[in-house]
Amino acid sequence: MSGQPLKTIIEALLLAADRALSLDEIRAVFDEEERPGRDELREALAGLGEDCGQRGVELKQVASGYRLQVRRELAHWVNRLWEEKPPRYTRALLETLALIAYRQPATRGDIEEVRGVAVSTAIIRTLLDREWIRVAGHRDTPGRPELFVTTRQFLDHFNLKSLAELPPLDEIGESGNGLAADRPDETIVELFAATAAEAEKETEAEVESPDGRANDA
Amino acid sequence: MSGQPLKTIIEALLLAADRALSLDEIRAVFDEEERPGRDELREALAGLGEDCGQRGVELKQVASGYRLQVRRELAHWVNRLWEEKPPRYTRALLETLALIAYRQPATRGDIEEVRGVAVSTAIIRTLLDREWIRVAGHRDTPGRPELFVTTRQFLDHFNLKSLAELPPLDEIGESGNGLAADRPDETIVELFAATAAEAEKETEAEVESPDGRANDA
Amino acid sequence: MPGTDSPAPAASPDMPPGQRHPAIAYVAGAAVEELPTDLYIPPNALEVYLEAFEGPLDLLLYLVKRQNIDILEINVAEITAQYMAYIELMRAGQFELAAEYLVMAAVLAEIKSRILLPRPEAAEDEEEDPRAQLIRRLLEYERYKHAAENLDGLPRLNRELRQARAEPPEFQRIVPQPVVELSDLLAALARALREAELFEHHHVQTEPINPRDKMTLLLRRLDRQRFLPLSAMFDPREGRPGIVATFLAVMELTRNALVEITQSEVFGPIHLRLAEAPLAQGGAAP
Repeated sequence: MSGQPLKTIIEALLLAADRALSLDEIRAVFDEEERPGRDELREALAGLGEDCGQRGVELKQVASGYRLQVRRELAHWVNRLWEEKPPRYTRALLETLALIAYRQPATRGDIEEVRGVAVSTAIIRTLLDREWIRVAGHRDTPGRPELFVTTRQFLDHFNLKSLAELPPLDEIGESGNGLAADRPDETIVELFAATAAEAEKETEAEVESPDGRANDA
Repeated sequence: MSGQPLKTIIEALLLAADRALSLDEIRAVFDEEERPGRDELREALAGLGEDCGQRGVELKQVASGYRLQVRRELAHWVNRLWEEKPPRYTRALLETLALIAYRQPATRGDIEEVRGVAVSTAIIRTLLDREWIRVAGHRDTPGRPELFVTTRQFLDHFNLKSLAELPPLDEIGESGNGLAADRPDETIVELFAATAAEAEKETEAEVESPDGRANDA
Repeated sequence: MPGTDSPAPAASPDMPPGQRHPAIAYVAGAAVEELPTDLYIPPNALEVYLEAFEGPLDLLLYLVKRQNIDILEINVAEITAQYMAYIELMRAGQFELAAEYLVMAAVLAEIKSRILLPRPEAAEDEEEDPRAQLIRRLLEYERYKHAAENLDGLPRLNRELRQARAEPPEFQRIVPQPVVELSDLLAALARALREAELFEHHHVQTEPINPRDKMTLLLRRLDRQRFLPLSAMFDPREGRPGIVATFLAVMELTRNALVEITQSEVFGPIHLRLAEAPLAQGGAAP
């Protein structure tokens, strides 16, 4: 039954076990007449540890015994195995975002007027969290509603240099519909780009943008 | 983020994943700019397989991809880690499974015709529960009986890459009376492998798989 | 009889050597001097014994093998006799199990009778040897019996093989942000605008719509149809004020537990129906 190097058997045991194994647990798998002594076993374990040098795993002694574990340096790739699928945004969120992009600055009321339904707070929250929109000010009407504009992160995500690169409205949808075919009003856009740039500089100080790019469109 | 040999990363992935990984699943963990090509990956896998030579594990390609597994020569010691014996399957179950594997797609009637006894519902249930077989459709005969085929999980479990690796069927009769010894009809097998792959993708689409990646070997 | 001209097989190893009795039978030309001892099974052990067989073909195969004769040379008469002895014993015990065996016994008996009947020479060629079909089935069964054994012999996960695994590094949950394409955004906008347009185009001045009237109307419709999609309640000709009024009416009816709102799945259509036991509240009667 033997003929296998002790080191090889130990490696197999540790890789099959899915938990740390103590010296005694390892010894218990051997038939009595071939059971290695504890010192012999420790020696073989040391040898196995050395063999691991260039490999993806390392031998580690923990409280309950020995185990082979994936090197920490490889966590970057390994964790990707369990990366979750990106969630999908709802149709309502995309419509809200699109309306803000084309009609900015826009209040919730402006969006509701087009969509015919209330804009949920969750949608606005998500868009703010994603840093695709921000509050640029308040409209001077009763209730002083918040005015939303899109951000540079929004442009980056959609690979746009500026809002002027958004396709004109009349090219959207099969029904070249009655609404004025317009790009977002350029003057307003510029106005807001200016204040946006300022605001974003502030934001950057607080929240490091994920890719760290700080260039302006 | 790089600087780790590809082979080492792959080893870490296969050991952490606790299941077979397809080429595409392995590629998906790399950032786009450092993602290896399929050939490069295959080469690294071959290298990893060679490295295993003297070790307790071997690299094996099965139906759903590559996995590192403890060599069977070491089962004597490794199995001692578990109290309970590996499950044994009854002859009735194995004969039923063999008939489905070699004759697929097969109905209960097909199996009963060869075995001369009714196929117990419990056996079909067990095979479906283990995901070794699945219903691929219905035969267009009265009663529209279910057509059973084997799955990728079946191949994985039996250490096979494809149905073509099944042991060949006996020559019929020692006196070799005409019927050629054959593997399952390759065209049919391929046809079903294709639909199986599709069906499995569908399943993945419906039941969100935990890692969310559709895998192809 | 066809097939008898093949070479005689070796004598059964089960036969005790040295004992020479007058032959009690000839099997494929070889003298059988003693009944194979392994054929007698005590009746109370039979049930267990038969369960060791995977069916009538398996038993038949066993009997044929026990006689140690070529499967292609089955002496149907002999085998039938042995087979029937098993069935006889079994009948006492498990009838359900016996059914498939009885069918096989009937097949054997039929073959036997056809062999016994003299046949005209001419018919010989046309008619298949009555044993041929049985032999084919036995051979076919034997093939898959071996295939099952081969399958069982393959190294298997969690028997000879174990998935190798190592402790993964500390896990950090990564949830990527949704990716949105510009086209998704434009499609959404187009949709929103198209729907808005539907409202705008019918900007006809209408009588102010009263939610109270709407409530009565809704109840009447629901009373007639029991179950209606919410979308069916809206009348686009009434424009936004109408939709708002309808919506308010639905909310009011729900609040008063006169109407139930159901949605079978997320984003699925919303349906309305009359509440199971409408409370007698004023103004709600259709």
